[in-house]
Amino acid sequence: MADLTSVQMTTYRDAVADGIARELRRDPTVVCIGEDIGKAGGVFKTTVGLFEEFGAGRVWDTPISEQAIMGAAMGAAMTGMRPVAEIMFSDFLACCWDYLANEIPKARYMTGGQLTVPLVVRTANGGGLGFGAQHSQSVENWALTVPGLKIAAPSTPSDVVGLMASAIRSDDPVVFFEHKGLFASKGEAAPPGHVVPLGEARVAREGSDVTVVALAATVPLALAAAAELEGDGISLEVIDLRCLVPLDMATVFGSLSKSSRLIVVEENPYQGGWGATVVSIVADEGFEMLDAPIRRVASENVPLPFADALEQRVIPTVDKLVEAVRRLMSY
Amino acid sequence: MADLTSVQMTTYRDAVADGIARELRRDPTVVCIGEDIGKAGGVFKTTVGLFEEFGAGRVWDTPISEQAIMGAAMGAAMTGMRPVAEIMFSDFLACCWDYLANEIPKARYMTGGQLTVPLVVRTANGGGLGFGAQHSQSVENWALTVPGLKIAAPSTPSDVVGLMASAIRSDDPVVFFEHKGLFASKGEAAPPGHVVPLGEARVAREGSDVTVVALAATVPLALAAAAELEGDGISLEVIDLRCLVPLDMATVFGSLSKSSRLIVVEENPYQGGWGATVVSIVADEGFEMLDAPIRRVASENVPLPFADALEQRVIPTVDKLVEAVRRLMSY
Amino acid sequence: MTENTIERVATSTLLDWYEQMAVIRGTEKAAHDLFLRGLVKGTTHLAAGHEAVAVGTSAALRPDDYVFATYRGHHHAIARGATPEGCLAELMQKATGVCKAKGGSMHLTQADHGMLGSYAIVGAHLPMANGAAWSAKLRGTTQVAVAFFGDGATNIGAFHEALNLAAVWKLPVIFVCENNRYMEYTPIASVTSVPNPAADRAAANGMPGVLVDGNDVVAVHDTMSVAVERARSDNGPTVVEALTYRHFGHSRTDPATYRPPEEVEEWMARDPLTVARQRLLDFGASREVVDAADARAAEVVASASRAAQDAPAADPAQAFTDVWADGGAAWRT
Amino acid sequence: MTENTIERVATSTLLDWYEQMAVIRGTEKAAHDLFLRGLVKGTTHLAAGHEAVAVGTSAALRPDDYVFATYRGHHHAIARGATPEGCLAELMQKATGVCKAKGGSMHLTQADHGMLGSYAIVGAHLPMANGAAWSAKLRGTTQVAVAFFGDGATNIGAFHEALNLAAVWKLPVIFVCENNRYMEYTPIASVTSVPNPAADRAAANGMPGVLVDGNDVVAVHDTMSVAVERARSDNGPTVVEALTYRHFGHSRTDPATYRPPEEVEEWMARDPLTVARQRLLDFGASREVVDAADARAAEVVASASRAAQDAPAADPAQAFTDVWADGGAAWRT
Ligand SMILES: Cc1ncc(C[n+]2csc(CCOP(=O)(O)OP(=O)(O)O)c2C)c(N)n1
Ligand SMILES: Cc1ncc(C[n+]2csc(CCOP(=O)(O)OP(=O)(O)O)c2C)c(N)n1
Ligand SMILES: [Mg+2]
Ligand SMILES: [Mg+2]
Repeated sequence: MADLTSVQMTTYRDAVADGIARELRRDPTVVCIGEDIGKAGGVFKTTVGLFEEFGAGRVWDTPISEQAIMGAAMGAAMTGMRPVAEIMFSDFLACCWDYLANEIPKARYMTGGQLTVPLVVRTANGGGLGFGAQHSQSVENWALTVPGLKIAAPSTPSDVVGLMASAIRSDDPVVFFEHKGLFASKGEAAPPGHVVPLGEARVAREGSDVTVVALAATVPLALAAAAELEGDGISLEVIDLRCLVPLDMATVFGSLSKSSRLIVVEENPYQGGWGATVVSIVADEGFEMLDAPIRRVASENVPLPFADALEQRVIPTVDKLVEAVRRLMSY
Repeated sequence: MADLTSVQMTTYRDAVADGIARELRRDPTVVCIGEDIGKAGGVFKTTVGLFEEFGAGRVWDTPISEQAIMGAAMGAAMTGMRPVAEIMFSDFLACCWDYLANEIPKARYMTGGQLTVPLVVRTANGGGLGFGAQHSQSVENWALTVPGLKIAAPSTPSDVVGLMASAIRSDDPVVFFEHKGLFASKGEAAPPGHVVPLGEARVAREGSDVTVVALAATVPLALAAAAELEGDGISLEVIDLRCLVPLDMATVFGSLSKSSRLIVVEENPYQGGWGATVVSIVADEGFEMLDAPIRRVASENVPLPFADALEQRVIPTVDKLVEAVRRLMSY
Repeated sequence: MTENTIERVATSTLLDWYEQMAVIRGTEKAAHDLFLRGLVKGTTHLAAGHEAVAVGTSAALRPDDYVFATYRGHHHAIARGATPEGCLAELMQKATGVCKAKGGSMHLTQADHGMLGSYAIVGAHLPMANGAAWSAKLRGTTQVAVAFFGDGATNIGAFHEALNLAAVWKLPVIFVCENNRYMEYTPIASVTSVPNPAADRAAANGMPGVLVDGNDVVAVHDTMSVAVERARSDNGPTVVEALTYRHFGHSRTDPATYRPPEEVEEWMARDPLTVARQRLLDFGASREVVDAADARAAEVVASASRAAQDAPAADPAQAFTDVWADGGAAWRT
Repeated sequence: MTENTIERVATSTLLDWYEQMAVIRGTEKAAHDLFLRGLVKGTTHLAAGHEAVAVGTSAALRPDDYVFATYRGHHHAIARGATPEGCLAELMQKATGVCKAKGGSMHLTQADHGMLGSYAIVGAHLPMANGAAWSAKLRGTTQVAVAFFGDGATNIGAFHEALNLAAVWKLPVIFVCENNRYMEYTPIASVTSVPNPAADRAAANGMPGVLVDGNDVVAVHDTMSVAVERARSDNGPTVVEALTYRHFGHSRTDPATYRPPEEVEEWMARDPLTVARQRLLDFGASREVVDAADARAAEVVASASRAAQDAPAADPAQAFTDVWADGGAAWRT
């Protein structure tokens, strides 16, 4: 067991500001842009302290103009800066989707490599908080439909810092999904200089019976299910993908070679969710490894309802995953 | 063989205008809106004749304001009209994505059923014509990520008419993908009163060895592959899904029960493509039907390049599908 | 104009507006209290302070006109006929909520009164209001549509697209900006290129832009009446910018410490209820008559709050209804 | 101002501009011819008729300034230093194309000359130009950024968002509208709420809006010089609306029959090359000197066209390069 006295704990929320601050200190070309991110410290308090430490020249408050934000970030990125743009709720990516779908990911390719767009789009993603249909979606699958974007979605405070470092230092555009439901969660603080490379999954818990592939808020969910199922003698291996692009299938296949059973647990709706892409790779390349059907525990194919009791019916829960594992084990 | 003298042929392009015109005639609440759709007859000539027959009161030219177009359609749809809105290239859905992702599909649900939004969004989709990265995408998978949208993507002129009728008469919002690569293609004209229900796949060719699931431009592609493979004694069953939502998995499973082998051929990029959702359903519910891995022939995970020779490397082709079938048959 | 107005509005009419504003204020306070007691979930954006815009506008509209509001829309829902009980029930996740507890505070809707929804993506509903106005024109009714929005919404693209199309098509629509000087926590002046974010942009789209005291229900009514008349007689759209102030923070988690105390004080002194009450007294209404209106409003709110609290919780099975017009949620065979 | 100008511009300078315009015109004609011969694929949007905007603006810029163009951007690419050969090769899908034949006509780019791309989604690049200007400000250079766009782009939301942010942040950016009176086939006047789609919207975002004769290279140069100076000296953005006309249809498939013949005639008479040629003669330049410039331009274009035709076809393997900054396209392990 770790020596708890020496381990510093922090929240996922504070880790966001910490991760950005470390890069602002390292590299003068890093600059932040977004709505209410300055003096106000961000609507989710994920940029607290940045304005005070780095000033108005590095932390820029904007009007409610998501297209202007993304365009400014893109233009600055191609001319020597490393902008970190905040889109407050990930649902609002829809208001500047052209930049994520058509401009940022294609600029390098369609100019034959002339342009480089090293920027990060940070956004608060996900449900479970009763914010309703337009403020609760998990939209990492939107980004997955677009070749040319890297996609990070950390589940722990130290991964927030480590992946933020990689994202900001990356010469490729990265969409960085911070899960609203995790902001208050705690974990070990990242040590100085902590960097987590993009595209390396993490085995969050070792196990042998079923491989559970998870991301962001479904990682703690899967760990809770694993703890519950331990009592039944069912051993889950929980993989935290951490990134969707690059996608670390090697780690998934490594696990599957032990377990032969796969469940993907994701907050995206089943239709068009990222889990489907993972499943389709396994159903092709991993077909012979499988002892059982592949299952997905995803959100239901309906908008996110406001009332908690309804929302719990729609998004993945520990109970739903436990039930899915039990059914799969009895296959 | 059909009596060719009595069969009237038409183009996919003309079928679009025909399909809309039939509904404009039937129902005075149907109204068209879009850029250059009036006197000019549309950039793809898919609204030719409508302005002349129905006048400026039914066919409305707009500024280049995709958000204003979608908002106007939505507001009109909730107040008694049945708007048919054109977004010229499907790539431009990114410029009004908020309406497709957050507004139109959720209005009914989040008001507890108070609002109804009976509108159609028509758009020219797909590649293969050398239009480059921002005018060639297949983005039906974007729509698939959003619960609350119905999705049609016809492959023949008569399906264009039949699905258009259903889409316009539907009380639910429908995104209607017209494939640019098919506009010049010919097929039987739709008989009077022709209606194809949303959510019913069509067996475009019967076969027994491999089930090929296709959509829009990949349907003729699959049929061409089937013709080529016939010589090798390989029999493909080609399913034209026609819609992604509602998704007719019954027809897919029906075919799979004969073939036990599945290939999905789609123009979406592999990452986040609609084929992944189909595969994930089969890898779960159809696991025991499978004799071989499930394969996807999809677009490569890169932006669409301009040069034909490069574009052919990126999008699905007959050769790629033939090769995939051969590999699967030798599994 | 204010002079004229004072003579034109009957005391009984103003008393009625006052009472409506008091009901809205009471409902907002109830929502706040219920939130503090843990009974209101999710987020809320209270409109206390904005009542005159809602009531003054509604008074200038016909029952069959359309309005579209934002996530800060309780006042518009109630002014257009949603009951305080239905609204509070929605906030408390009750089956009797106006949206069956599927929408929540940000999406209050009362479609059968022409209140066609509250939208939580800034700016998105302005083009929708165009659509409703276009539809009215197509159907040959003389209905008008109103879009309410904040000062912050004037910097988003949809605002510009909406104004241009409305002007080109001469739509019977009125764009009503509730300028409360702040987006969430950022002063609008710090991120906007013109002093009056809405009114100063009207000319760029060939329509009149009018400033109005948004805390004076009579001024709002009169200004809106002109704009409504213009729209209804097919003379096109108008931008109305109503200067107002919110009494609470942006949302339930915001103590609004970024606002200078003098500014808050100044605006609190111009509370729309205070302004209307004073005017009633000036008109010669007795204190008792006004107090009685307050009492009636308080009773309406109290009984609404009780009824909402007593109502049954939302049925989880409702998660799977209302996706499609057939009532269901089926997406595949 | 025109009077002054005529005295200020040296004949040799104007001759140089004339020759640049002639090269652009020749390249556009070559593109058209090569298309008719089936050698240019995909779509093209020729800028013949718009040359004065490109050349006049470039003449007012420093080599390290930034420009962003639309799908109708051949003229800007060439004016900023892309070679006719590189452009024609791109259109002909050759390996030597400026974008390795991965972009095509709509995406010509010459980043090493500050020509940071041609964008085919209307309006999207205006906010990007802000970004380049913001970056220049952050890095403390005195570079400016220019966004060129059509009249049609002024009705899209990104236009409004870009202008507002540019004004608020006082960015060194200039928004140059090439108003050629039409979107694709629809007259801009029929879908726009103000007569001058760009200039009339400048005031709504607190910046000057200037109209200029876009077929007069000298007028463009002078107007742009003022705007550039304003931007470079940290006095903020300007909207410049250049009135011009396209000689071909919207794109290669458009015969442009929707334009009244008198209108076409009138504008053809005001061809920017004709205007510049006349001015050169007025300045006292000899016909021979001007003809020699034409001949040089023709030779540049002819040899560019030959070289582009002779160049090797694009390598299909290039489909899998340049997605990521490492040069590759790997998305998974
Ligand atoms: C497109 C979009 N961007 C950002 C937000 C987050 N947001 C919600 S309310 C708000 C401030 C809006 O200010 P204003 O328009 O002045 O309205 P007010 O809240 O003051 O009534 C912001 C930024 C949003 N909902 N939608
Ligand atoms: C967002 C968007 N909507 C529509 C189009 C299709 N489109 C391409 S060019 C064009 C007309 C643009 O007109 P204008 O801005 O005046 O430029 P011009 O072509 O006249 O130079 C349109 C509608 C597009 N590319 N992007
Ligand atoms: Mg405000
Ligand atoms: Mg134009």
